[in-house]
Amino acid sequence: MIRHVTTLFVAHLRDERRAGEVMLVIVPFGTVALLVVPMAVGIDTPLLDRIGPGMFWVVLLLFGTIVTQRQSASLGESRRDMLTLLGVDPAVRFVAAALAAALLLTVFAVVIGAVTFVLYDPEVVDPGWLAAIVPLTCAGIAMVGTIAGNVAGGLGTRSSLAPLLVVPIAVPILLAGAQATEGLRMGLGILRWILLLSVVDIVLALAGVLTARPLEES
Amino acid sequence: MIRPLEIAAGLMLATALVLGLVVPPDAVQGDLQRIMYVHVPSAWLAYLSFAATLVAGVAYLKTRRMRWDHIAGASAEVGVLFTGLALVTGSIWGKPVWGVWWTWDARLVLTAVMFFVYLGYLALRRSFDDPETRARRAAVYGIVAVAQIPLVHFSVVWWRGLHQPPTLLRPGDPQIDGPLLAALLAAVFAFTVVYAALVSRRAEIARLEDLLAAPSADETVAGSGVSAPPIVRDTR
Amino acid sequence: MTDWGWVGLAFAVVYGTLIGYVAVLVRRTARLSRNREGR
Amino acid sequence: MLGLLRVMATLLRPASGTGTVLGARLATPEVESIRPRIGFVAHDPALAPHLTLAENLYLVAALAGATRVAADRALADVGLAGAARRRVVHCSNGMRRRAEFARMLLIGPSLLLLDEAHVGLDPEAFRLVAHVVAEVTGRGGAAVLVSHERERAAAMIERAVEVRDGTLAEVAP
Repeated sequence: MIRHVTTLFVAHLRDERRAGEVMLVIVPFGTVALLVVPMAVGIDTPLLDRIGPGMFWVVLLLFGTIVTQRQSASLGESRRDMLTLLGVDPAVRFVAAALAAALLLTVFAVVIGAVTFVLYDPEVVDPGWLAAIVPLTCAGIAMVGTIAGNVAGGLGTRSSLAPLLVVPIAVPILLAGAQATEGLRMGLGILRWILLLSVVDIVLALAGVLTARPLEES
Repeated sequence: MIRPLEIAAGLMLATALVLGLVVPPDAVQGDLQRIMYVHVPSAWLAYLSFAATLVAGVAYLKTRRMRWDHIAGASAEVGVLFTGLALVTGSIWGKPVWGVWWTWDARLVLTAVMFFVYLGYLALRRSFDDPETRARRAAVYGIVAVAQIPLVHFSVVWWRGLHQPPTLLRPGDPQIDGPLLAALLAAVFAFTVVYAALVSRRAEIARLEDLLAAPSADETVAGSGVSAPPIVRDTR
Repeated sequence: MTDWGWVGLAFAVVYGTLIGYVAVLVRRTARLSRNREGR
Repeated sequence: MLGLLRVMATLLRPASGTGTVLGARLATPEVESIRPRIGFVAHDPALAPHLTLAENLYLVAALAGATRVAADRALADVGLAGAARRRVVHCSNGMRRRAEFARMLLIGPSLLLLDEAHVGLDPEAFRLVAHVVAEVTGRGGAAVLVSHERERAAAMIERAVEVRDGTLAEVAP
């Protein structure tokens, strides 16, 4: 079972490295988003410093959802049938896909994090905590995105429907990430946001695994 | 043919309407408080209809009877209607009292998030033409979405805190009593019966639409759902 | 706008929408049952 | 005809009625034990577009518990040894169809289901279909071939069944 997960996980990553959709399309797109915001809100540096982290989290959620809907994540029907006949449990497919998405999202987050730092010059926040918060939020977005991708699987409108399915229920993830960084800046306690993030990730992992089989039956 | 449930719903709605207009105004907020008689029931139904969609979704996955899927879909559609009304009446209440159409009150934010979860759920349902697939996928998303609602609630409440005056959205609040409380409870009850009538009628429509869309027994379509063909020996 | 104005607006929106939705459901039921006989 | 094949492949739950495949009753958990013994080649090939033919076969080998050497041999058997390093997205339809046959040789199913497998194949590739079918039946397995061109497949058929408006009628092969 674990072997199946790692095999599929590696296949997802190699598929993505070859396709290059995340690094060559979605990351630049996220960067552009961060670039155009000051054009809209003005380049008054104290303001940018204030809203920098917030923009980071919004771009991470909205464009992170697109990462989970990337082409190499959507196995066609025939490949899903092949995996089913090879005895690969649907839950294994979910875990492999979610892990791949989480890793790609973390890479995405690091890049746009750097871009945010350069463009908005926000106050430096304790990287130790960030190293915990960012992966947890990326895992959450990855799981919601993977579930939404499976729910909307096989639909032409998948790339527009999935984000609508993801963002509203990902509010706790966005709030936890954003409020935790805000708490770090103001020196407030952020343990409850880390706790909330962990609970959200556990609930989503369970939901993903438990709903994998019903989703797969046709 | 109008069903008894619908007649009851109509009468109760009328009574709630009249009560809402004739009961004495609130000591503190004056007549504005009457908006509660439409806002609170709508907000209550936003939650109830989502719970019903969840239960019906789970029931469908267990029993595979389309009846449950029709109820889940109907409850979501009626639910999104009331959630929208809750938001609109929330704004209409907010404008005179706080001078703004939208306040970041935790409960209003939560209602708004649920509104968009509903819209996602309904958009998902409309995307499938095969009833079986639609039912299964919608049930799964319904469960995942509702599993998130408590987490959304906590995150929003921790973020905004519940420092709003309790009378804004809390039904049956101790500060209002006597006829005002009666009017509010009547409205909540009437709206719930209206909800039940609307859902049963809308579920019926969904059933008819599925029957209309499904190929009837003799029209077999090669390559799609295949009815069990009898093996006939025919040596030519 | 007076208090009664706001109340009136809220009631009109809610009850108006409900009645409108009932009308939609009645029309759809009628159209559906007509189609079913016609098949 | 894909619907019936997918039911036989235990991938589509029959709307009504029952049946058994390789001894397992349809629409019951029993099917999960026999699924690895089923080989199913559908219309569009089950290949990851950006991976190479070899990488696709290695993935199947890893999941099916076979070795990479076996995967290379299967590719060679279908004449794709030279193109093993080429990405699927750069392969012709004929080559992708051959890769599917290589997959069948690799997993060695007891039940082989081919949906229009030989449509648009050049004669030389058509011989491959016969080769794969023979390989399966040689091991005592069964192969079900769905096709509109009965004559071309006549050579390798023992029994033939025709679908006429929803009814299966056995006809002389």
